[in-house]
Amino acid sequence: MKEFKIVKEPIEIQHVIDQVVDPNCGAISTFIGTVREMTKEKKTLYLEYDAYVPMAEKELKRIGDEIKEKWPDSKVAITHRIGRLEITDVAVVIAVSTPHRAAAFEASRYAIERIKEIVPIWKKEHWENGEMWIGDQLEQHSYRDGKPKMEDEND
Amino acid sequence: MKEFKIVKEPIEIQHVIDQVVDPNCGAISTFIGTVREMTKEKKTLYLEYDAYVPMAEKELKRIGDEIKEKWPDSKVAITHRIGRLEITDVAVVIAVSTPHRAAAFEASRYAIERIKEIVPIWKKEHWENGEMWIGDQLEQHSYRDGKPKMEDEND
Amino acid sequence: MIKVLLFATLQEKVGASELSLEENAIKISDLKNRLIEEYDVQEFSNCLVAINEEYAGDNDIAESGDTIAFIPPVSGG
Amino acid sequence: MIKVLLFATLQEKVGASELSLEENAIKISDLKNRLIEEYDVQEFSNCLVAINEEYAGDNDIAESGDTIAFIPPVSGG
Repeated sequence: MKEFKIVKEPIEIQHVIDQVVDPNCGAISTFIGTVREMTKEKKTLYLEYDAYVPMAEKELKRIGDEIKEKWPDSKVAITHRIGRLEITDVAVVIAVSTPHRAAAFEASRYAIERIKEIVPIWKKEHWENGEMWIGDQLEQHSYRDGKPKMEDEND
Repeated sequence: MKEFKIVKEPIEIQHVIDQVVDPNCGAISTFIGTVREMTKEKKTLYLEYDAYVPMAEKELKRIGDEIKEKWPDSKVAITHRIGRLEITDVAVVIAVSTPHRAAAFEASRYAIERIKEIVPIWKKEHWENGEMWIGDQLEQHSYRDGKPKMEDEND
Repeated sequence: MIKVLLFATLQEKVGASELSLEENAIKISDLKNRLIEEYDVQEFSNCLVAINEEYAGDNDIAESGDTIAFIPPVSGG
Repeated sequence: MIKVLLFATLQEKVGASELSLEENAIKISDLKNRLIEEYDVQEFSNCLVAINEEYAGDNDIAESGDTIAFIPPVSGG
Protein backbone atom coordinates (compact mmCIF):
# COMPACT_ATOMS: atom_id res chain seq x y z
CA MET A 1 0.00 0.00 0.00
CA LYS A 2 1.22 3.45 -0.93
CA GLU A 3 0.96 6.13 1.73
CA PHE A 4 0.56 9.00 -0.75
CA LYS A 5 -1.57 8.35 -3.76
CA ILE A 6 -4.07 9.55 -6.32
CA VAL A 7 -6.87 7.09 -7.13
CA LYS A 8 -9.82 6.94 -9.47
CA GLU A 9 -11.98 4.64 -7.35
CA PRO A 10 -13.81 5.44 -4.09
CA ILE A 11 -11.38 5.82 -1.17
CA GLU A 12 -11.48 3.23 1.60
CA ILE A 13 -11.06 5.46 4.66
CA GLN A 14 -10.07 2.54 6.89
CA HIS A 15 -7.18 1.65 4.58
CA VAL A 16 -5.75 5.16 4.89
CA ILE A 17 -6.04 5.02 8.67
CA ASP A 18 -4.49 1.54 8.85
CA GLN A 19 -1.28 2.96 7.40
CA VAL A 20 -0.67 5.30 10.33
CA VAL A 21 -1.61 3.04 13.27
CA ASP A 22 1.45 2.58 15.46
CA PRO A 23 2.22 1.28 18.97
CA ASN A 24 3.77 4.64 19.82
CA CYS A 25 0.78 6.65 18.73
CA GLY A 26 -2.09 7.52 21.02
CA ALA A 27 -3.93 9.82 18.67
CA ILE A 28 -5.00 9.76 15.03
CA SER A 29 -6.56 12.79 13.43
CA THR A 30 -8.15 12.39 10.03
CA PHE A 31 -9.47 14.94 7.62
CA ILE A 32 -12.02 13.85 5.05
CA GLY A 33 -13.02 16.25 2.30
CA THR A 34 -16.47 15.54 0.87
CA VAL A 35 -18.40 17.05 -2.01
CA ARG A 36 -20.76 19.71 -0.66
CA GLU A 37 -23.99 20.54 -2.45
CA MET A 38 -24.46 24.22 -1.55
CA THR A 39 -21.75 26.89 -1.61
CA LYS A 40 -23.39 30.16 -0.69
CA GLU A 41 -26.35 30.35 -3.07
CA LYS A 42 -24.90 28.01 -5.68
CA LYS A 43 -25.98 24.39 -6.02
CA THR A 44 -23.30 21.97 -7.16
CA LEU A 45 -24.46 19.02 -9.28
CA TYR A 46 -21.16 17.16 -9.27
CA LEU A 47 -17.41 17.76 -9.36
CA GLU A 48 -14.68 16.64 -11.67
CA TYR A 49 -11.11 16.37 -10.41
CA ASP A 50 -8.04 16.28 -12.62
CA ALA A 51 -4.44 15.83 -11.48
CA TYR A 52 -0.91 15.67 -12.79
CA VAL A 53 -0.75 12.27 -11.15
CA PRO A 54 2.96 11.44 -10.76
CA MET A 55 3.81 14.94 -9.59
CA ALA A 56 0.76 15.14 -7.30
CA GLU A 57 1.87 11.94 -5.56
CA LYS A 58 5.37 13.38 -5.13
CA GLU A 59 3.95 16.60 -3.67
CA LEU A 60 1.73 14.63 -1.27
CA LYS A 61 4.82 12.77 -0.12
CA ARG A 62 6.60 16.11 0.29
CA ILE A 63 3.81 17.22 2.63
CA GLY A 64 4.27 13.98 4.58
CA ASP A 65 7.99 14.69 4.87
CA GLU A 66 7.30 18.25 6.07
CA ILE A 67 4.96 16.89 8.73
CA LYS A 68 7.44 14.27 9.94
CA GLU A 69 10.01 17.03 10.29
CA LYS A 70 7.70 19.42 12.15
CA TRP A 71 6.06 16.75 14.34
CA PRO A 72 8.60 14.00 15.08
CA ASP A 73 7.20 10.50 15.70
CA SER A 74 4.23 11.21 13.45
CA LYS A 75 3.02 8.97 10.63
CA VAL A 76 1.08 10.33 7.66
CA ALA A 77 -1.00 8.88 4.82
CA ILE A 78 -2.96 10.80 2.19
CA THR A 79 -5.19 9.57 -0.63
CA HIS A 80 -6.88 11.91 -3.10
CA ARG A 81 -9.49 10.78 -5.58
CA ILE A 82 -9.90 12.17 -9.11
CA GLY A 83 -12.54 11.82 -11.80
CA ARG A 84 -16.24 12.53 -11.41
CA LEU A 85 -17.48 12.83 -7.81
CA GLU A 86 -21.08 13.14 -6.70
CA ILE A 87 -22.46 15.06 -3.70
CA THR A 88 -21.19 13.52 -0.39
CA ASP A 89 -18.45 11.52 -2.18
CA VAL A 90 -15.06 11.55 -0.47
CA ALA A 91 -12.43 13.53 -2.40
CA VAL A 92 -9.52 13.32 0.02
CA VAL A 93 -8.57 11.43 3.17
CA ILE A 94 -5.67 12.53 5.36
CA ALA A 95 -4.62 10.49 8.40
CA VAL A 96 -1.92 11.54 10.86
CA SER A 97 -0.91 9.64 13.96
CA THR A 98 1.18 11.10 16.77
CA PRO A 99 1.99 10.12 20.36
CA HIS A 100 -0.22 12.93 21.73
CA ARG A 101 -3.35 14.50 20.38
CA ALA A 102 -2.45 18.18 20.00
CA ALA A 103 0.11 17.38 17.30
CA ALA A 104 -2.30 15.10 15.43
CA PHE A 105 -4.85 17.91 15.01
CA GLU A 106 -2.23 20.46 14.01
CA ALA A 107 -0.56 18.17 11.50
CA SER A 108 -3.72 17.06 9.72
CA ARG A 109 -4.81 20.68 9.46
CA TYR A 110 -1.41 21.53 8.05
CA ALA A 111 -1.74 18.75 5.47
CA ILE A 112 -5.03 19.96 4.00
CA GLU A 113 -3.80 23.57 3.84
CA ARG A 114 -0.66 22.46 2.00
CA ILE A 115 -2.64 20.30 -0.41
CA LYS A 116 -4.59 23.39 -1.40
CA GLU A 117 -1.33 25.22 -2.01
CA ILE A 118 1.14 22.94 -3.75
CA VAL A 119 -0.43 19.73 -5.05
CA PRO A 120 -1.30 19.77 -8.78
CA ILE A 121 -4.95 18.74 -8.51
CA TRP A 122 -7.81 20.72 -10.02
CA LYS A 123 -11.50 20.76 -9.31
CA LYS A 124 -14.19 21.63 -11.82
CA GLU A 125 -17.55 22.60 -10.40
CA HIS A 126 -20.62 21.69 -12.39
CA TRP A 127 -23.68 23.78 -11.56
CA GLU A 128 -27.14 23.78 -13.14
CA ASN A 129 -26.22 26.75 -15.29
CA GLY A 130 -22.53 26.32 -15.95
CA GLU A 131 -19.18 24.91 -15.01
CA MET A 132 -15.80 26.24 -13.99
CA TRP A 133 -12.33 25.09 -13.06
CA ILE A 134 -11.87 26.36 -9.50
CA GLY A 135 -8.71 28.34 -8.89
CA ASP A 136 -8.91 29.73 -12.39
CA GLN A 137 -10.88 32.77 -11.24
CA LEU A 138 -8.21 33.80 -8.73
CA GLU A 139 -5.76 36.33 -10.03
CA GLN A 140 -2.13 36.19 -9.01
CA HIS A 141 -2.73 33.19 -6.81
CA SER A 142 0.52 32.94 -4.90
CA TYR A 143 1.32 29.39 -3.91
CA ARG A 144 4.76 29.43 -2.66
CA ASP A 145 4.96 32.23 -0.18
CA GLY A 146 5.72 29.84 2.64
CA LYS A 147 2.77 29.64 5.03
CA PRO A 148 -0.53 27.99 4.23
CA LYS A 149 -3.40 30.47 4.15
CA MET A 150 -5.61 29.42 7.03
CA GLU A 151 -8.50 31.64 5.98
CA ASP A 152 -8.95 29.97 2.62
CA GLU A 153 -12.21 28.13 2.77
CA ASN A 154 -12.52 26.78 -0.75
CA ASP A 155 -12.99 23.26 0.49
CA MET B 1 -27.53 3.48 14.85
CA LYS B 2 -26.91 5.63 17.90
CA GLU B 3 -24.77 8.71 17.43
CA PHE B 4 -23.43 8.68 20.99
CA LYS B 5 -22.63 5.33 22.47
CA ILE B 6 -20.46 3.15 24.65
CA VAL B 7 -19.62 -0.28 23.20
CA LYS B 8 -17.75 -3.37 24.31
CA GLU B 9 -16.74 -4.57 20.85
CA PRO B 10 -14.17 -3.09 18.46
CA ILE B 11 -15.36 0.20 16.95
CA GLU B 12 -16.10 0.31 13.22
CA ILE B 13 -14.63 3.70 12.31
CA GLN B 14 -16.54 3.88 9.04
CA HIS B 15 -19.87 3.48 10.87
CA VAL B 16 -19.12 6.50 13.05
CA ILE B 17 -18.18 8.57 10.00
CA ASP B 18 -21.27 7.45 8.07
CA GLN B 19 -23.45 9.10 10.69
CA VAL B 20 -22.11 12.59 9.99
CA VAL B 21 -21.95 12.54 6.18
CA ASP B 22 -24.26 15.24 4.84
CA PRO B 23 -24.88 17.03 1.51
CA ASN B 24 -24.20 20.35 3.24
CA CYS B 25 -20.89 19.28 4.69
CA GLY B 26 -17.60 19.67 2.89
CA ALA B 27 -15.32 18.61 5.71
CA ILE B 28 -15.23 15.79 8.23
CA SER B 29 -12.65 15.77 11.00
CA THR B 30 -12.27 12.61 13.03
CA PHE B 31 -10.31 11.95 16.17
CA ILE B 32 -9.32 8.37 16.95
CA GLY B 33 -7.80 7.58 20.32
CA THR B 34 -5.62 4.46 20.27
CA VAL B 35 -3.80 2.56 23.02
CA ARG B 36 -0.18 3.71 23.12
CA GLU B 37 2.54 1.40 24.34
CA MET B 38 5.07 3.85 25.81
CA THR B 39 4.25 6.82 28.03
CA LYS B 40 7.51 8.43 29.00
CA GLU B 41 9.57 5.53 30.35
CA LYS B 42 6.60 3.32 31.20
CA LYS B 43 5.50 0.42 29.03
CA THR B 44 1.78 -0.29 28.98
CA LEU B 45 0.75 -3.94 28.57
CA TYR B 46 -2.96 -3.25 28.10
CA LEU B 47 -5.75 -0.96 29.30
CA GLU B 48 -9.06 -1.57 30.94
CA TYR B 49 -11.89 0.93 30.52
CA ASP B 50 -14.90 1.17 32.79
CA ALA B 51 -17.89 3.49 32.38
CA TYR B 52 -21.14 4.49 33.99
CA VAL B 53 -22.74 3.56 30.70
CA PRO B 54 -26.15 5.29 30.65
CA MET B 55 -24.76 8.52 32.07
CA ALA B 56 -21.68 8.40 29.82
CA GLU B 57 -23.93 8.18 26.76
CA LYS B 58 -25.95 11.15 28.01
CA GLU B 59 -22.78 13.18 28.55
CA LEU B 60 -21.51 12.29 25.07
CA LYS B 61 -24.81 13.54 23.70
CA ARG B 62 -24.41 16.70 25.77
CA ILE B 63 -21.06 17.30 24.07
CA GLY B 64 -22.75 16.81 20.71
CA ASP B 65 -25.38 19.40 21.67
CA GLU B 66 -22.69 21.84 22.79
CA ILE B 67 -20.93 21.43 19.43
CA LYS B 68 -24.11 21.94 17.43
CA GLU B 69 -24.69 25.15 19.35
CA LYS B 70 -21.13 26.45 18.92
CA TRP B 71 -20.76 25.36 15.31
CA PRO B 72 -24.15 25.56 13.56
CA ASP B 73 -24.74 23.12 10.67
CA SER B 74 -22.39 20.58 12.23
CA LYS B 75 -23.14 16.90 12.76
CA VAL B 76 -21.44 14.86 15.47
CA ALA B 77 -21.07 11.16 16.34
CA ILE B 78 -18.97 9.66 19.13
CA THR B 79 -18.37 6.02 20.08
CA HIS B 80 -16.24 5.01 23.06
CA ARG B 81 -15.20 1.43 23.74
CA ILE B 82 -14.85 -0.10 27.22
CA GLY B 83 -13.40 -3.35 28.53
CA ARG B 84 -9.90 -4.66 27.92
CA LEU B 85 -7.99 -2.95 25.09
CA GLU B 86 -4.64 -4.01 23.67
CA ILE B 87 -1.88 -1.81 22.26
CA THR B 88 -3.07 -0.01 19.05
CA ASP B 89 -6.74 -0.81 19.77
CA VAL B 90 -9.16 2.05 19.15
CA ALA B 91 -10.68 3.43 22.37
CA VAL B 92 -12.68 6.33 21.00
CA VAL B 93 -13.82 7.65 17.62
CA ILE B 94 -15.17 11.17 17.21
CA ALA B 95 -16.50 12.37 13.85
CA VAL B 96 -17.66 15.92 13.15
CA SER B 97 -18.87 17.24 9.81
CA THR B 98 -19.24 20.92 8.98
CA PRO B 99 -19.71 22.97 5.80
CA HIS B 100 -16.11 24.29 6.02
CA ARG B 101 -12.97 22.72 7.37
CA ALA B 102 -11.85 25.13 10.10
CA ALA B 103 -14.92 24.37 12.19
CA ALA B 104 -14.53 20.60 11.74
CA PHE B 105 -11.04 20.64 13.25
CA GLU B 106 -12.05 22.93 16.11
CA ALA B 107 -15.14 20.94 16.97
CA SER B 108 -13.50 17.52 17.02
CA ARG B 109 -10.72 18.92 19.20
CA TYR B 110 -13.37 20.37 21.49
CA ALA B 111 -15.09 16.99 21.71
CA ILE B 112 -12.05 15.06 22.90
CA GLU B 113 -11.17 17.73 25.49
CA ARG B 114 -14.73 17.64 26.86
CA ILE B 115 -14.73 13.83 26.98
CA LYS B 116 -11.69 14.01 29.23
CA GLU B 117 -13.54 16.46 31.50
CA ILE B 118 -17.12 15.37 31.93
CA VAL B 119 -17.80 11.85 30.64
CA PRO B 120 -17.83 9.14 33.34
CA ILE B 121 -15.32 6.76 31.77
CA TRP B 122 -12.21 5.49 33.55
CA LYS B 123 -9.01 3.99 32.27
CA LYS B 124 -6.85 1.53 34.20
CA GLU B 125 -3.27 1.20 33.02
CA HIS B 126 -1.63 -2.20 33.36
CA TRP B 127 2.17 -2.08 33.38
CA GLU B 128 4.67 -4.88 33.85
CA ASN B 129 5.05 -3.96 37.52
CA GLY B 130 1.65 -2.68 38.52
CA GLU B 131 -1.65 -1.12 37.62
CA MET B 132 -3.52 2.10 38.34
CA TRP B 133 -6.80 3.83 37.63
CA ILE B 134 -5.77 6.98 35.76
CA GLY B 135 -7.20 10.21 37.14
CA ASP B 136 -7.04 8.81 40.65
CA GLN B 137 -3.58 10.25 41.21
CA LEU B 138 -4.71 13.81 40.47
CA GLU B 139 -5.67 15.80 43.49
CA GLN B 140 -8.51 18.29 43.34
CA HIS B 141 -9.15 17.54 39.72
CA SER B 142 -11.61 20.27 38.77
CA TYR B 143 -13.95 19.13 36.06
CA ARG B 144 -16.53 21.75 35.81
CA ASP B 145 -14.69 25.01 35.61
CA GLY B 146 -16.02 25.70 32.14
CA LYS B 147 -13.23 25.51 29.59
CA PRO B 148 -11.52 22.33 28.51
CA LYS B 149 -7.89 22.24 29.50
CA MET B 150 -6.03 22.20 26.21
CA GLU B 151 -2.67 21.35 27.75
CA ASP B 152 -3.84 18.06 29.26
CA GLU B 153 -2.08 15.31 27.37
CA ASN B 154 -3.28 12.21 29.18
CA ASP B 155 -4.47 10.61 25.99
CA MET C 1 -34.13 2.94 49.67
CA ILE C 2 -31.38 4.84 47.84
CA LYS C 3 -29.01 3.04 45.46
CA VAL C 4 -25.33 4.06 45.42
CA LEU C 5 -23.11 3.16 42.46
CA LEU C 6 -19.33 2.90 42.67
CA PHE C 7 -16.87 2.81 39.77
CA ALA C 8 -13.20 2.32 39.01
CA THR C 9 -10.93 2.95 41.99
CA LEU C 10 -13.85 3.36 44.42
CA GLN C 11 -15.35 0.06 43.38
CA GLU C 12 -12.05 -1.67 44.06
CA LYS C 13 -11.35 0.06 47.35
CA VAL C 14 -14.82 -0.51 48.77
CA GLY C 15 -15.05 -3.99 47.26
CA ALA C 16 -18.53 -3.47 45.84
CA SER C 17 -20.09 -1.87 42.79
CA GLU C 18 -23.35 -1.03 44.51
CA LEU C 19 -24.53 -0.09 47.99
CA SER C 20 -28.06 0.29 49.37
CA LEU C 21 -29.02 2.97 51.86
CA GLU C 22 -32.09 2.45 54.02
CA GLU C 23 -32.85 6.16 54.12
CA ASN C 24 -35.69 8.30 52.88
CA ALA C 25 -33.38 11.23 52.12
CA ILE C 26 -29.71 12.10 52.47
CA LYS C 27 -27.60 15.14 51.70
CA ILE C 28 -24.66 14.34 49.40
CA SER C 29 -22.05 15.93 51.70
CA ASP C 30 -23.32 13.89 54.65
CA LEU C 31 -23.20 10.70 52.61
CA LYS C 32 -19.64 11.45 51.48
CA ASN C 33 -18.48 11.91 55.07
CA ARG C 34 -20.23 8.75 56.17
CA LEU C 35 -18.66 6.63 53.40
CA ILE C 36 -15.18 8.06 53.96
CA GLU C 37 -15.44 7.01 57.60
CA GLU C 38 -17.20 3.69 57.11
CA TYR C 39 -14.82 2.37 54.44
CA ASP C 40 -11.75 4.43 55.26
CA VAL C 41 -11.59 5.52 51.61
CA GLN C 42 -10.46 9.13 51.33
CA GLU C 43 -11.16 9.21 47.58
CA PHE C 44 -14.86 9.82 48.13
CA SER C 45 -14.03 13.43 48.96
CA ASN C 46 -12.43 13.86 45.54
CA CYS C 47 -15.40 12.61 43.53
CA LEU C 48 -18.15 14.27 41.64
CA VAL C 49 -21.60 12.92 42.30
CA ALA C 50 -24.54 12.25 40.04
CA ILE C 51 -28.14 11.78 41.10
CA ASN C 52 -30.17 9.84 38.53
CA GLU C 53 -27.43 10.28 35.92
CA GLU C 54 -27.14 14.06 36.28
CA TYR C 55 -24.25 15.79 38.00
CA ALA C 56 -25.29 17.08 41.43
CA GLY C 57 -23.76 19.30 44.10
CA ASP C 58 -22.67 18.54 47.67
CA ASN C 59 -25.75 20.30 49.02
CA ASP C 60 -28.21 18.35 46.92
CA ILE C 61 -30.41 15.81 48.60
CA ALA C 62 -31.17 12.33 47.26
CA GLU C 63 -34.45 10.70 48.13
CA SER C 64 -35.78 7.19 48.29
CA GLY C 65 -35.88 5.69 44.78
CA ASP C 66 -32.96 7.81 43.56
CA THR C 67 -29.65 6.45 42.29
CA ILE C 68 -26.48 8.19 43.45
CA ALA C 69 -23.25 7.60 41.53
CA PHE C 70 -19.80 8.55 42.78
CA ILE C 71 -17.67 9.69 39.84
CA PRO C 72 -13.92 9.57 40.46
CA PRO C 73 -11.81 11.86 38.22
CA VAL C 74 -12.60 10.65 34.72
CA SER C 75 -9.95 9.43 32.27
CA GLY C 76 -11.73 8.45 29.06
CA GLY C 77 -10.52 9.20 25.56
CA MET D 1 12.13 17.38 -28.35
CA ILE D 2 10.51 18.86 -25.26
CA LYS D 3 7.14 17.62 -24.06
CA VAL D 4 4.63 20.16 -22.67
CA LEU D 5 1.70 18.98 -20.50
CA LEU D 6 -1.49 20.97 -20.04
CA PHE D 7 -4.16 20.45 -17.37
CA ALA D 8 -7.59 21.63 -16.33
CA THR D 9 -8.52 25.03 -17.76
CA LEU D 10 -5.41 25.21 -19.97
CA GLN D 11 -6.14 21.84 -21.50
CA GLU D 12 -9.64 22.97 -22.40
CA LYS D 13 -8.62 26.37 -23.71
CA VAL D 14 -5.78 25.06 -25.87
CA GLY D 15 -7.74 21.98 -26.86
CA ALA D 16 -4.88 19.57 -26.18
CA SER D 17 -3.36 17.83 -23.18
CA GLU D 18 0.11 17.64 -24.65
CA LEU D 19 2.29 19.68 -27.00
CA SER D 20 5.65 18.88 -28.53
CA LEU D 21 8.38 21.47 -29.01
CA GLU D 22 11.06 20.85 -31.59
CA GLU D 23 13.68 22.69 -29.57
CA ASN D 24 16.90 21.72 -27.91
CA ALA D 25 16.40 24.19 -25.07
CA ILE D 26 13.91 26.85 -24.04
CA LYS D 27 13.62 29.30 -21.18
CA ILE D 28 10.30 28.99 -19.31
CA SER D 29 9.47 32.70 -19.57
CA ASP D 30 10.04 32.62 -23.32
CA LEU D 31 7.83 29.56 -23.68
CA LYS D 32 5.06 31.22 -21.63
CA ASN D 33 5.07 34.28 -23.87
CA ARG D 34 5.08 32.16 -26.99
CA LEU D 35 2.11 30.06 -25.84
CA ILE D 36 0.11 33.10 -24.71
CA GLU D 37 0.50 34.54 -28.17
CA GLU D 38 0.09 31.36 -30.17
CA TYR D 39 -3.11 30.22 -28.43
CA ASP D 40 -4.39 33.57 -27.18
CA VAL D 41 -4.67 32.06 -23.70
CA GLN D 42 -3.74 34.63 -21.06
CA GLU D 43 -3.88 32.01 -18.26
CA PHE D 44 -0.40 30.74 -19.10
CA SER D 45 1.00 33.81 -17.37
CA ASN D 46 -0.77 32.85 -14.14
CA CYS D 47 0.61 29.30 -13.98
CA LEU D 48 3.36 27.66 -12.08
CA VAL D 49 5.63 25.46 -14.12
CA ALA D 50 7.23 22.11 -13.38
CA ILE D 51 10.16 20.60 -15.22
CA ASN D 52 10.27 16.83 -14.86
CA GLU D 53 7.72 16.91 -12.00
CA GLU D 54 9.56 19.53 -9.91
CA TYR D 55 8.45 23.14 -9.60
CA ALA D 56 10.68 25.41 -11.64
CA GLY D 57 11.12 29.16 -12.05
CA ASP D 58 10.55 31.46 -15.02
CA ASN D 59 14.29 31.69 -15.60
CA ASP D 60 14.87 27.96 -15.67
CA ILE D 61 15.69 26.32 -18.96
CA ALA D 62 14.19 23.05 -20.19
CA GLU D 63 16.19 20.88 -22.53
CA SER D 64 15.46 18.22 -25.06
CA GLY D 65 14.04 15.15 -23.33
CA ASP D 66 12.51 17.18 -20.48
CA THR D 67 8.80 17.35 -19.67
CA ILE D 68 7.36 20.77 -18.86
CA ALA D 69 4.00 20.96 -17.09
CA PHE D 70 1.91 24.12 -16.78
CA ILE D 71 0.18 24.13 -13.39
CA PRO D 72 -2.86 26.43 -13.17
CA PRO D 73 -3.83 27.53 -9.64
CA VAL D 74 -4.53 24.26 -7.84
CA SER D 75 -7.84 23.47 -6.16
CA GLY D 76 -7.54 20.00 -4.67
CA GLY D 77 -8.85 18.93 -1.28
